[in-house]
Amino acid sequence: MRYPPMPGPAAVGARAGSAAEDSEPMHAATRGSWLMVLVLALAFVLGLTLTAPVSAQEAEAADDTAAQALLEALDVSSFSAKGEAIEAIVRSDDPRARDWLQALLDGRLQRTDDGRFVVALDNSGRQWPVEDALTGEALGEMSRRDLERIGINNALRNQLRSAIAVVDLYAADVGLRRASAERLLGEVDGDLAGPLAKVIEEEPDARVQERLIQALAIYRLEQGEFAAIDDLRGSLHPRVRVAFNRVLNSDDPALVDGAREALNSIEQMLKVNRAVETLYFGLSLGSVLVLAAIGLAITFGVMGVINMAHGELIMLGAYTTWAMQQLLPGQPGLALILAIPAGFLVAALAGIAIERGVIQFLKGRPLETLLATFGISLILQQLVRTVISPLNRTVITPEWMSGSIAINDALSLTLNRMVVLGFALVVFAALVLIMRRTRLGLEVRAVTQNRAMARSMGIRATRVDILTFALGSGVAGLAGVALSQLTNVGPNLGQNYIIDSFMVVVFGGVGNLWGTLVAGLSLGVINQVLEPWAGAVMAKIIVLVFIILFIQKRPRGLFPQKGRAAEG
Amino acid sequence: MSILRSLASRDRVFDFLVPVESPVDVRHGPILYLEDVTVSFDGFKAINDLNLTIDDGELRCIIGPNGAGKTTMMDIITGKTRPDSGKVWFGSRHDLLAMNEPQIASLGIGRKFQKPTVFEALTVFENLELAMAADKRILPTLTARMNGEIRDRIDEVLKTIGLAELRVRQAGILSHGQKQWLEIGMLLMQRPRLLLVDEPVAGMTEQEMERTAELLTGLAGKQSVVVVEHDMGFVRSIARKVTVLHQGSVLAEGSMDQVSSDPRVVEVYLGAEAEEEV
Amino acid sequence: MNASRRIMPYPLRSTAAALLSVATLGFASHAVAQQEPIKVGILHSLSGTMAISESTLKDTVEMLIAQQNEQGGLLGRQLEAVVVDPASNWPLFAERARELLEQHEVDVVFGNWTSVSRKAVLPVFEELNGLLFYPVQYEGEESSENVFYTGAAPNQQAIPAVEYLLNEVGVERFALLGTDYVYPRTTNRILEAFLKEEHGIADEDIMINYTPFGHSDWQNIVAEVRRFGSEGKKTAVISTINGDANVPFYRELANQGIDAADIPVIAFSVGEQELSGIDTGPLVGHLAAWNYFMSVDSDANYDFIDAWIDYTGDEEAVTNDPMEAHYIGFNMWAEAVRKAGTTEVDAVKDAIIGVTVPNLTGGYAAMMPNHHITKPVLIGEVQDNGQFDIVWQTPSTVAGDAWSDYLPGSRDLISDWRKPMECGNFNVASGSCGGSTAAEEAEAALAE
Amino acid sequence: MQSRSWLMRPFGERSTLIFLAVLLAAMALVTLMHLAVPPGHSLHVSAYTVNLFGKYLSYALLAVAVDLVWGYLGILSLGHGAFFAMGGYAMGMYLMRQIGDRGVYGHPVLPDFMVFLNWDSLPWYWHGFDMAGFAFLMVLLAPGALALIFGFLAFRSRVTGVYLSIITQALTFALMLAFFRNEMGFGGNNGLTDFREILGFNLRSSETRLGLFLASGVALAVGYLLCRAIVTSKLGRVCVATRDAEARTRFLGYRVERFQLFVFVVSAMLAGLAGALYVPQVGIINPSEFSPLFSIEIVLWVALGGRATLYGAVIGAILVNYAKTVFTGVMPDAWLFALGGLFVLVTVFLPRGVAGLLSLRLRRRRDADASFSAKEASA
Repeated sequence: MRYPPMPGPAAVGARAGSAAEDSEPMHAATRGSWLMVLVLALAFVLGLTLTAPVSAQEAEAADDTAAQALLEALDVSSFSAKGEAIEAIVRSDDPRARDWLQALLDGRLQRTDDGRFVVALDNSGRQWPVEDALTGEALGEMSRRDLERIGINNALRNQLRSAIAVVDLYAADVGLRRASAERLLGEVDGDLAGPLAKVIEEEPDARVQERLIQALAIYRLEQGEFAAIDDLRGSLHPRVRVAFNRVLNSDDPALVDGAREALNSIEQMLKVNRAVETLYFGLSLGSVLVLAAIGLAITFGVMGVINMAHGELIMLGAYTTWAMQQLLPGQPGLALILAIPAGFLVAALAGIAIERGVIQFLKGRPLETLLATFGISLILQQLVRTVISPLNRTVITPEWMSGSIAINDALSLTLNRMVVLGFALVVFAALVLIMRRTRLGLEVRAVTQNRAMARSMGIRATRVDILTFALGSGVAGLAGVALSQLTNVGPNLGQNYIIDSFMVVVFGGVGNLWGTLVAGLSLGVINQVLEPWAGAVMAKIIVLVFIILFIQKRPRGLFPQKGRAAEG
Repeated sequence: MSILRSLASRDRVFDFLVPVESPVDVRHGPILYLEDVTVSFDGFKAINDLNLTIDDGELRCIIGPNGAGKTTMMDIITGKTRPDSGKVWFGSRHDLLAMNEPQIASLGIGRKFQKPTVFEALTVFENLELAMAADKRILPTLTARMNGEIRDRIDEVLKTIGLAELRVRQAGILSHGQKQWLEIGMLLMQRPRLLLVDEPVAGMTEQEMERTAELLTGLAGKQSVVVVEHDMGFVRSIARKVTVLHQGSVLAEGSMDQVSSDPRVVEVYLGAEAEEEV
Repeated sequence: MNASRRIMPYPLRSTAAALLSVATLGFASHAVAQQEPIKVGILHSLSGTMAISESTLKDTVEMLIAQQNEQGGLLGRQLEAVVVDPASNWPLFAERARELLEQHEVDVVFGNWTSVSRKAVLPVFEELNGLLFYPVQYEGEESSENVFYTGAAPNQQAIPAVEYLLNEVGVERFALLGTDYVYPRTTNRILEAFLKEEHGIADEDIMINYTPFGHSDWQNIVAEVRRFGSEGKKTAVISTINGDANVPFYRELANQGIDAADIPVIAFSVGEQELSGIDTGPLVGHLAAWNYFMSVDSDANYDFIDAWIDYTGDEEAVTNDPMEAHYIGFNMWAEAVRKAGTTEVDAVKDAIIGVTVPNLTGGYAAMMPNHHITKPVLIGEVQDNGQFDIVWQTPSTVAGDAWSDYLPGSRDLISDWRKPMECGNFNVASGSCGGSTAAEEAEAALAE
Repeated sequence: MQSRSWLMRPFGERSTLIFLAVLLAAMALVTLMHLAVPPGHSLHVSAYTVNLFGKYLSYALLAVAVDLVWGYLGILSLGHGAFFAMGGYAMGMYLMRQIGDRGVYGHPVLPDFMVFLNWDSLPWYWHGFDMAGFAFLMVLLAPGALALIFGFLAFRSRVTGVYLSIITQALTFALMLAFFRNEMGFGGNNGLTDFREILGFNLRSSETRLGLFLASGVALAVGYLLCRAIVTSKLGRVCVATRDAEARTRFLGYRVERFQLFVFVVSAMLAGLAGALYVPQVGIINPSEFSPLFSIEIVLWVALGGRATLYGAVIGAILVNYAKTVFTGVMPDAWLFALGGLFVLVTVFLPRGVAGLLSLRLRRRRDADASFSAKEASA
């Protein structure tokens, strides 16, 4: 623990003083000192990689007590001391250095009670598989209670990342080299510039090379070298922009003009990016709306049932995802995939229960169904609160859904939302197919057109009702599965979407799936376009008012059902 | 923006700005006049440049197979449906296409629906009271009082439609035939210049039919009556002039004998029945 | 439910009394007085949206009462919890408060979480002269004779946290994100003034943004923050985002690749309990400022945690800052009652000022004349196990300031409930009790 | 369907007379037991309880307003909470201005929240609310105006049934979001609170609270009579006609949309009045009164009590809120179950509500009325 129980002010004051020193290494200014050290170390590591086999054994034989000492130095409370310890590790020519740094960075470097250092291979759960930090031999599982983590703070994280980056410049794996090149952008200083030039020449991978050239160019630009501008022109990376901005107040007019001209072109490209980004945000918000509303478009649009419990069906889907992840600990991805059918099933069953239990008694009394289903929604909410918990549940985002895809240095699209967007479109397509191509779809349309007639043609209307409602509810469940990746999984999840869903359906035109799609996406985009200048709340209000007015103009929405049936 | 426009046309907001309805002008002939009216739903032409003229005081029967556009025609006349093209004039002064249902109704065009629609939650008496021609703006309606004269008119109609002793019953519990009658009664209360009657005798017994026939023929002369009916027997019993609609336009027009001898009519419509009757 | 008693709500009786006076006699018991237990009112939402946060506080107070009773109660009398449920409905809070004070005649009330609920009950406590201990960090700008604020005032959380960012992390740009209600509004205005006046931060280096409760679509705002932070100056986000909105917010941060090391987020309303509902993986390294963390290393804390886990019977049960506030508040009240030798409100109010009790961070908390208490300020970094690693703390405890020095409206105000001043908003400039603006702005107003 | 003036008509109905009798008796009884019976006695009604009843009565008035549009016009408004809240805010603004310089900052004009949000002067729409007359007028006009604009648009474009319900919900939701914004100048989430006095009476004295209770009772009586007068008039019958067969009513020459608008606005004003009585009794108004959930709950009161009877609405409002007080006291977790269950059971098994349980007697009475009017008719 950092601090013993709090004594009088004086003592703490002293400690606060040391706290001030803790922050030393995090100031970029002081990076140089240890980067220089790095470079020396690198030369060695490089040497190692040249004569791998031999030196490997040497490394094996390397004195573990020294290594132990290096790690011991990490096990102190003061962050500045840790910073120095990290430098020491870098300085040491120990080939295991990188692994240690990485483990430290991931918080997997642990200390056992008997003073040995181990690396936890997986630090989720209570029992962790560990291996010895020095010998690398597997030590089986250890209880997390017997291990003490070597804690770090943000400053050290930065230091570690840079350190690892420099090491990785010489890594065999191109992926690592790319990562390190990204990292070094804007981090290059005098000590690194020299060796970097050499590395660039030898670098086989074009992308890494380009990055490193830019990284170096930024440094050269800061040194007031005009040629550097050409190496940086067209790059959208924020650090490049920062570098140019810094140059703007240099005293070399030529340089300033060059920088300004370069900046202008960058700004131009950024504008475009900004627009694309907003559009993407809009579409992804829209896709959420569509997902939430599409089930309603079926139950409300096709069956004319006002299902106020729709939101809670969504909630059920989300909770199913959570339950799945509980069942399959450590495999959030798989759990998520399985949650898709499961969520559909759970919600669909709940839907059937609702239809059989309540709605069938309220045929032709839409307003009453509204009230009854609202009651159901209250019950479902409270049920979740009492049975599971009033607290939000943790739903983990699997690796392949977190992070984002970089289109260019300034524009990157978040993965989870992209997946949701795709998912929404797939669900939509599936529904359209069901309605257009399947027997069920045909019967559904028949029943909605003219119940009596459909009956007389031998369609079992009740069965169709059940199936339709189950379908709509199931889709709500799917929406829940998707939403669990974007927002809270809690008892109030449904409430936050029910009104929006109704808005989308009504706006799009009841009984028209395409209407729902267009309405959802367009509302999403409108909202996101408004948000930057109107603010989140106003944007929402404006959209609502817009819909209210729109309904006055076209009571039947964007794509109304035409014809005699719809008259009067 | 529609709201602005509607706000601009203030007469829709304030009653006192509504121009005083002038009486129907029938000096030059017809009371109802449809010209080249066309309306289509999703491409299907329900009415196909229909031309129709009803003279003042005339009793006209309109027949035609299902989907001939009879009901749609009524919808157009009463302002429920807007045609895609064509003219609809009431007398020579009022362009019906420029008006909404209440305005048209207050001009004196009454309509009886195919499916009898009465106010089931209200009593027979109240149904008639609401139908009665009166100042139908808000405040007059709110402060309206009952007086002898009104009662007499309602009683009179109650007698005519033979529901006098059911006056305090809720309309909802009336038999189908009684509802038909009540609806006709409501028409009478409106004192309309033109009655549009859609299948008045559906679900009526023989005697009820006869009385309906008497009633309608009795009305003719004072008021103009347009009857849409399937029941050929009934039509024969009342009809002077018959119009046959087919696929949204007039197929034939004339006396019952004329039209029933018209080969085209026989083919599209009467054919089947003629054989039955033989 | 050990010491606590779920009482039949009074209206049941009195309606009965009013409408069918016969049936009521059975209920008359409450009037009968013998050696009655000391009644401790608990006014926390047990249902509705706030139940998430407040129900644990109810349990905390019940636990403290149970412990007190094991030690023989107070003044030889047992303590008895009177629990009512305001159901997260603000008007209902006022109603319930009145019920507690008027019908159940409780001697003290522990309760409320949201500012609005506190504002709703304030008039009731002042009218009926009750005692309220309010355990949540709040926006300040208030000092009532009948309320004791055991949570942090802005100068006990926000200001030190920002100083940490400035001095320790070297932050030069600040994005102030908050949910649109009074606490974030006031806090951010204080911070804005503080940053500009004390540290000469320029306007363009401060970004302020408000979002509605439960806001779930953070794409635009996070993107804005990303741009705001990519201007070359070290940037930090100061988050007063409330409850449910946090999960999607942190998710979006992580997905848009904003890392604690690049743009740290320091939160004032995210504690252990909130984290228990979040996948903390992406949050590691982000900060929170509180006066207590479950990870605090002190015997008092360990005892408290053990007691709490025993009481709830849940191995995973977490403790948080407002719980500590109740712990302190309860002990202060008990101490004051002993000092005064009675539970009589006015006596306790006088006795409690200056009372000092141990807090859970190994130090001591003292009740100040302005009804606020002294607290240490801790900065913690989120760990992937949902706990906080304490990375910094104020050298000594900080006394709560009811009236911020950084708001024009309250600069000249002080609060001192000791005799002779006995004023919650004494204006040192005009030397009169009754608000900052009374004197000078009167003319201005009349001039309008 | 009598020949006397429409305003007098309700006094000819037995149900109305019974209702008034019960209401007045209850008011008198409570007053008596509050003042005459000494505290501590089992029959004493405390200020707290009086206050509670006052709240119920204002809710009852709100329910009557909703029943007027839902029961007789067939318009299921899910946004009546908005009108209620607007009336409440109008009253709240008046009460805020009454605080004067007794706020914590002692500013003679600006309410506290404006001072610490650094507003230098009063927003224009706050002017005039220091005058009781103007404020009380606003209590009616503000909701009335909103209803007029909204209703005008909705009815003339014939938005009906479910669509109308949904956009009324959107309306109140939008207003809730708007009032949460502090820029709006209505105190944001904290709303308006810390009221001191009304018309010079100290709001923190039990006498004033009794006064407010009685005022609510009177308002309920008057509101009930007004609604009764409307529904028993010919206009009332036009409303029922519209509810059951809108198209038919049009063909009879009635401008249906105007009748709908008229009744809708009247109802909104009553709701506003209810809100204005509610606020001083609970001592706070904040945007949560705009929440769609509250609006739907109101509808439940009416459904439970029985649609299209008016007195059913009153019964429903008092029953549900009383149950709420009890439940949230004894078993908080069960409350939402109970409420939700009520929604389902009432709509499925009790479509005509509590009033429907007395249906037999009801029908007899209706026939009685009818034959009565018939007698008149034939007379």
